[in-house]
Amino acid sequence: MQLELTEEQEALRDTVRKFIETEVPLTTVRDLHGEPDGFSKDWWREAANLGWTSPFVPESHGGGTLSGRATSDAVIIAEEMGRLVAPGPFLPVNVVAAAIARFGTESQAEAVLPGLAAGEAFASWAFAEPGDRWSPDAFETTISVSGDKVNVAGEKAYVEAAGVADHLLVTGRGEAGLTQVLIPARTPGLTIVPGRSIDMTRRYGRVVLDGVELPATALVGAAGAAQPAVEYLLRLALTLQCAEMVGVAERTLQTTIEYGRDRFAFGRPIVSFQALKHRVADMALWVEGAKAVGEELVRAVDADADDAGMLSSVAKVHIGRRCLDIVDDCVQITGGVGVTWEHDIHMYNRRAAVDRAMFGSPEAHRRLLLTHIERQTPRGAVR
Amino acid sequence: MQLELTEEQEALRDTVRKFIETEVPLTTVRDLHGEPDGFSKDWWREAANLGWTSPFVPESHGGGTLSGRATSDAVIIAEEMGRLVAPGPFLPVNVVAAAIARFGTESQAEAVLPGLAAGEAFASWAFAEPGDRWSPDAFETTISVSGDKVNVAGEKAYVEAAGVADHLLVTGRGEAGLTQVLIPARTPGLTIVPGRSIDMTRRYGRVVLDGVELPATALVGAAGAAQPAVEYLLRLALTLQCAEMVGVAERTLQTTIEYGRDRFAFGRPIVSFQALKHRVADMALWVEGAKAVGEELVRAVDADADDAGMLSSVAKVHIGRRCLDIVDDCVQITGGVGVTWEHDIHMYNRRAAVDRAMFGSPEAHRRLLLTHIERQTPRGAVR
Amino acid sequence: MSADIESVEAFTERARDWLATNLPSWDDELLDDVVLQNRIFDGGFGGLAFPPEYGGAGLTLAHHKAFYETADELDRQLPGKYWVSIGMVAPMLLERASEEIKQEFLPQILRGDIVVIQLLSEPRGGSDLAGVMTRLTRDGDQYILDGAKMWSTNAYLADYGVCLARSDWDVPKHPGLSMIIVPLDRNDDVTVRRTRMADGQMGDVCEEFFDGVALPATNLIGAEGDGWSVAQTLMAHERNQTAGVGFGYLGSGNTTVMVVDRSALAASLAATARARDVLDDHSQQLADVFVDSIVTKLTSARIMRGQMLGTHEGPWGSAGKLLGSEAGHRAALASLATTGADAVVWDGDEISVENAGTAWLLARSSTIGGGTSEIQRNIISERLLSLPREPSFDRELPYSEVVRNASKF
Amino acid sequence: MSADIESVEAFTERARDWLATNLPSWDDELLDDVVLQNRIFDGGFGGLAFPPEYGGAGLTLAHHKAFYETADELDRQLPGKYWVSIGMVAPMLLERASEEIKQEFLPQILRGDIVVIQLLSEPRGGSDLAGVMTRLTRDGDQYILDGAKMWSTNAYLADYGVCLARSDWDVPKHPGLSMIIVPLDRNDDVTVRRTRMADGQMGDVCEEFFDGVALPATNLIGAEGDGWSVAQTLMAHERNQTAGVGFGYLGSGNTTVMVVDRSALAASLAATARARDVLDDHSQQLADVFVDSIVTKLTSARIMRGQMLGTHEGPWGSAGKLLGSEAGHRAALASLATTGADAVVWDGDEISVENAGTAWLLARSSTIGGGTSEIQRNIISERLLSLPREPSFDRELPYSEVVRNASKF
Repeated sequence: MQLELTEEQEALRDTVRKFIETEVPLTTVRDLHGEPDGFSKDWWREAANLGWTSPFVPESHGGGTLSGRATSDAVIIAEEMGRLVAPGPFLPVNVVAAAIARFGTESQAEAVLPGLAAGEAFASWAFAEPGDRWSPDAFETTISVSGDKVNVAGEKAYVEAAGVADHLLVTGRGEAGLTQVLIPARTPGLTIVPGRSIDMTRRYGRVVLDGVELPATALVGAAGAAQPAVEYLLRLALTLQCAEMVGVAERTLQTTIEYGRDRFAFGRPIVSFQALKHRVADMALWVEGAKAVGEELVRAVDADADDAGMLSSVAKVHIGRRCLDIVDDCVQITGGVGVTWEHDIHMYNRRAAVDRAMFGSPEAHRRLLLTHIERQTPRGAVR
Repeated sequence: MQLELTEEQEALRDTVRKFIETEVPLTTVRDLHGEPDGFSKDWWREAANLGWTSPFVPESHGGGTLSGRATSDAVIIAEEMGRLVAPGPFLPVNVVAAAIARFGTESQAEAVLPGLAAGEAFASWAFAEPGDRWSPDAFETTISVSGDKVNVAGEKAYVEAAGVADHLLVTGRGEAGLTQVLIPARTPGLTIVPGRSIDMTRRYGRVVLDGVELPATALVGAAGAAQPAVEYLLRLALTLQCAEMVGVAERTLQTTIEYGRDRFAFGRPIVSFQALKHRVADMALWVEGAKAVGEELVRAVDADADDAGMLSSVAKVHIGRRCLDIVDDCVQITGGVGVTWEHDIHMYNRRAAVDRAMFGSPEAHRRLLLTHIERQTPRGAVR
Repeated sequence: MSADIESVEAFTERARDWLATNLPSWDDELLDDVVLQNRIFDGGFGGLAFPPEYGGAGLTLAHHKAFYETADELDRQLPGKYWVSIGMVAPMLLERASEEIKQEFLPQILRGDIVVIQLLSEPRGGSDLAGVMTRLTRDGDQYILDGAKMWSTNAYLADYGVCLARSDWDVPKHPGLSMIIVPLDRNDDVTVRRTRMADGQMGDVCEEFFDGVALPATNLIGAEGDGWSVAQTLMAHERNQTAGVGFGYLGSGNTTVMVVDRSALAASLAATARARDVLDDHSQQLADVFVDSIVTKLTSARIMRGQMLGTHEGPWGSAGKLLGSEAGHRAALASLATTGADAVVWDGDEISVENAGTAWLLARSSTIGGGTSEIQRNIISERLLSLPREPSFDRELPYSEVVRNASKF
Repeated sequence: MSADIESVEAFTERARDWLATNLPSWDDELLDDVVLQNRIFDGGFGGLAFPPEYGGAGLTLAHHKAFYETADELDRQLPGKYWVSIGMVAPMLLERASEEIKQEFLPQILRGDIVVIQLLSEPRGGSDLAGVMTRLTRDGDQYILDGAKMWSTNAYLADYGVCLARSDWDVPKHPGLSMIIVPLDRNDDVTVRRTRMADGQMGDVCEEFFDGVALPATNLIGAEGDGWSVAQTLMAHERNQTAGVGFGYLGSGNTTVMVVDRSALAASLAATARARDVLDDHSQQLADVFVDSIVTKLTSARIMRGQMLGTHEGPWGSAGKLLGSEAGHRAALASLATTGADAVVWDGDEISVENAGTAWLLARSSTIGGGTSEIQRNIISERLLSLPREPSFDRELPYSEVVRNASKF
């Protein structure tokens, strides 16, 4: 996705690709469909050793970046995961790591980051709420501070890898505004309702918080001051998700083109038919566009640029829509076997559909963009 | 558009087609672009003699239907007008004729209908208001009855053929609700601001009503009781408009296919390229769908069926969208000359764009349909 | 047919009485398909338009239609598994098979004692039905069948298949094909596998592998080289079946319906979106689901009227198929989009298929199965609009050469 | 080039001084294009990368680029009418024309005293540029030109055109073409007509008719039969021009820009829709206008970076053209839809072109001109993705036979 990689980043990409191809190829992804967690913890420890959990963790806590740009490093892995719809809680662990490293206290960092970096512990962000609510304005979960205690009550949904998480970063509303708190998974009053998704390996859970009481040291950042952190984490999550979708889309298109070269109808390969060629050309441009907006988003997130929020929505609209469009049309091009279990493309369709929905649909992000659009200077008078 | 025509209706279709081809062929339409009214009154009198203004006028006043179904007769003419983007205030004259015949008093009918039927007089419906407002709920024009006087104030926009109209049927709000009144064009306080449109021959005007006072006999139907009349007239207008768009779309597609058979690139006719063939196939189905929903709407309007309102919106959404899509893709298929003045297709593009906008855009009608959709029984529970 | 057969009116009355007495209603306990079909046949209502010498009743298609219409009118249970066997294969055999085959097979098929399905498509085949690669090799007075078939509806419950195979590689594509009857219950050299679909569930379609299956030459339907012509007879009955006319009309649950009323779906999605306060983001798309549904339904009805009037002859069936299946696909996408995260995630450890996400995985089934949308667009543009045909690379040459050329295209 | 030419840095300083003194800024009164170009040439800055023997300055493309960049940096007026003549035709002549032609034409072109444009497309031609039907017939030591050309940018203000014509009908398509110089100011046998566009306004493009125009054989560019190769040289310079590189880069107002920032358009449409309380009906579409604009801009920038890095070589220019022009078309439709009746109706007796409806009439110009979207998709699929080429019906046979066959296709 990123045109300019450092030598170290290129090496990372190659290592990650090889590791996924060897350790969790598509046959393994099929097997993991039957496993409760959807991934193996031993394998995750190996992935962590290769740096999957490093980018957002400071060196002092067992992490480190290759390029000095944590997001730029991380999306390399995300994109490769998309290419082979790899398992593992990459997004939630890295988002929570980034949250703690950047907004947490030093003692939180010491307590949490080394375990995450080593692949020994797991974490997830309990962000959205039931009813497909991804906008913090609509959240009902409360985080109330009284003295040195924090009380949390509410319900969080679509929490990736909630079932294995040791730490949950919970976003809620406090008296003073948006507040975040880090809750150990085995805290009284916290119940995780396990869930599945249509993705082969990705598991989600609902987190019910009823009478959870924590020490004030559990707060991540000051009470009521979490708005910037939440915005940053949402952008980061969208960036990783979009990079994954770029991998999904590009790989699906490549595979389908190869498939179509090798299938013959009416005495010619099916990809030689102009109606397909024109659709494939459009899809190739959508992929290129996805990469272009994806890498610009990476730049903006790493630089905390003013346009990062806008770009994260633009990326989600374009990539969330086109990635699914591409997989969908590739199913059509593949023909009958494309709707069977035996062919791999349904695994890509599953990942694309899940990624489309999580952290807000393209439709929801178009709505967000309108606010931005209405702040622009209109061109000319409209009658 | 209608699969089953009576013999008399088939004869009408053939006569209308021949009359348009002879009297107002596309070369004439080009010439009329420069004329203030966009049509010739002498020609209109001939058209009226052929029955263009008859369907909604009772025989007693110089009109009459062929089939007993006035709308079914009228759409035959509208569709043929679309085929050659013919000029003339067909829609406004017939809509006002229908309004007076059905909702007016006998003395209004005597005063107005014979002139309209004979093609000697003109009328138009001053319905919408500035700012693209087509929903009566948003109207600000007031029609107040006090004693035997009626006062009208407000502004009406997009009034077709306002410049030649002898009578204007004005829709407004009275104390008791939606009210309609028939105003002679030369009434004090009524000003017509002439306007043009991108259509070659279709002229529109803005009607400013400032201190217009009329006798109570100008009311069409009782004050405050015009809701059913307005709904009927809107459905009728949409029906005529959709029939015209069917003619526009079908003719444009036919012409473009013929053009593409005759143009060669890379040693073959351009319509032999699969990418074009597939688009043409889709367009042919859109036309067929337009006819199917168009004729069902005709049936519903003639029968005053409960589903007529819903069908008029469905028709406007499908036909309003697809007619323009078809003309637009036909421009693309035609290539360079398709964007020149010399080629006829821009005249179809103009008519299609004007019809799309008038009486509510497809977007606005989708919004109207939502109300209908939400009254349906949902299927199953949605989580 | 002689002129003195029972009138349709009289027949309908007789059928009505019999149906009311002998077949349970759909509200009663459900009977096995075989029991139902045996009962219909034994009651004299099996194969109504087939000649008596093949187990039929010697009546006409009008009687056939009246029987199934009356059954639906009375809400009687009808078997569901015979639509290929009785609706498509049996009338093809009647037209094309040898006297021996007709005498042996038709009575058993019509009574529902055996099921015969069609073996046409192949795993690597795609849209080019005549590009069959399954080999049929003559060996004395028998043939040897080698290859694989796919998308064979109901093969998992069938006893036989009629199989399209290539018997001659040295002649062009179409004349190199033959049609032959194959038993499907042979364990050693025939394998029948139900196809698992993208949603993880088993489909009604199957894949079959033939490994040197020896078949008597008398199993041929028509002569060697007649295969494509016989296949076209089969496909004509398939189109009738889809359209609900002719032999293929077997009453409720036995037609492949592409045109679906989606107004209730639009309503339920609108209710969800309104409850979540996001209706404005989805309103245009949801209205289009509704509009699509109305327009598709009306277009389909118009085409049927036109077929009766003679204005819509020829391949208009492709139009209905294309419209209905593409509208279904758009509705599936609208469901996925509107339902958001709840379309793809649910509570519990179990795999669920009751969600818009899982439905999405199969949303392309109808735009692929029964002829892809691309094939329908070819048919519409070439046969309905008379646009030039695609350049042909496979009609003149020996098929072995076509295959060689294709890989070098 | 000798190594002792002026360094780009030194040149830039010299150009900066000269520009500041000799060319007015865009805020000053506007000078005629000819005056501007004469002044540039006479100042020693015309044809910077052309050899001195043809009126050039004998410097390099780096100097050329520096000059125009500096002019834009200083906001100096630059002429607008020479982008075909100086940006595309002149470098083609330098590469391909005879010594005589170069000596005669290049100094006049570079000084701006004459304008030479290209005559390639034809009225019935469409996307197949090499399918030229204009006839060039040898007659002793001259040629006779008969036919018509279309879409010739700036022909109405040009003195000459370089014209692609068919000089041999008995050989295949490409080798039957020749390129020749034609004077356009001849009243009797050459007609130049500016093309009136769908909006009723005159375009920059023209149509030309050639009725037995006698031309000296020395007007040929390259040999007879070299026409297609010469045309490709021209088109390479056209691509450079569009991309703003090489000889084609002539500073502000002289590149054909397809990638446009439409965020302000989206904002104005949103403001209209909000004022009318219909924003919810248009919000998704308007957001897409904005998204399209950002994605297209970023993709175009990425492709340019990739061209420099070597990752995006070859026909990636087609990608930018396709993306930008299709996004523009969608934006025009969104404008039409959002503005509603006010897009198509206005007050007054006069014809107005300042409305979304009139803009819509030209919305396809950019998806057709400069190679249709269909041609771009062919190029992308065949040359970028290496998908099989369309079957050829015009490459091997004599062109007269190709034309005959096409009409029987």
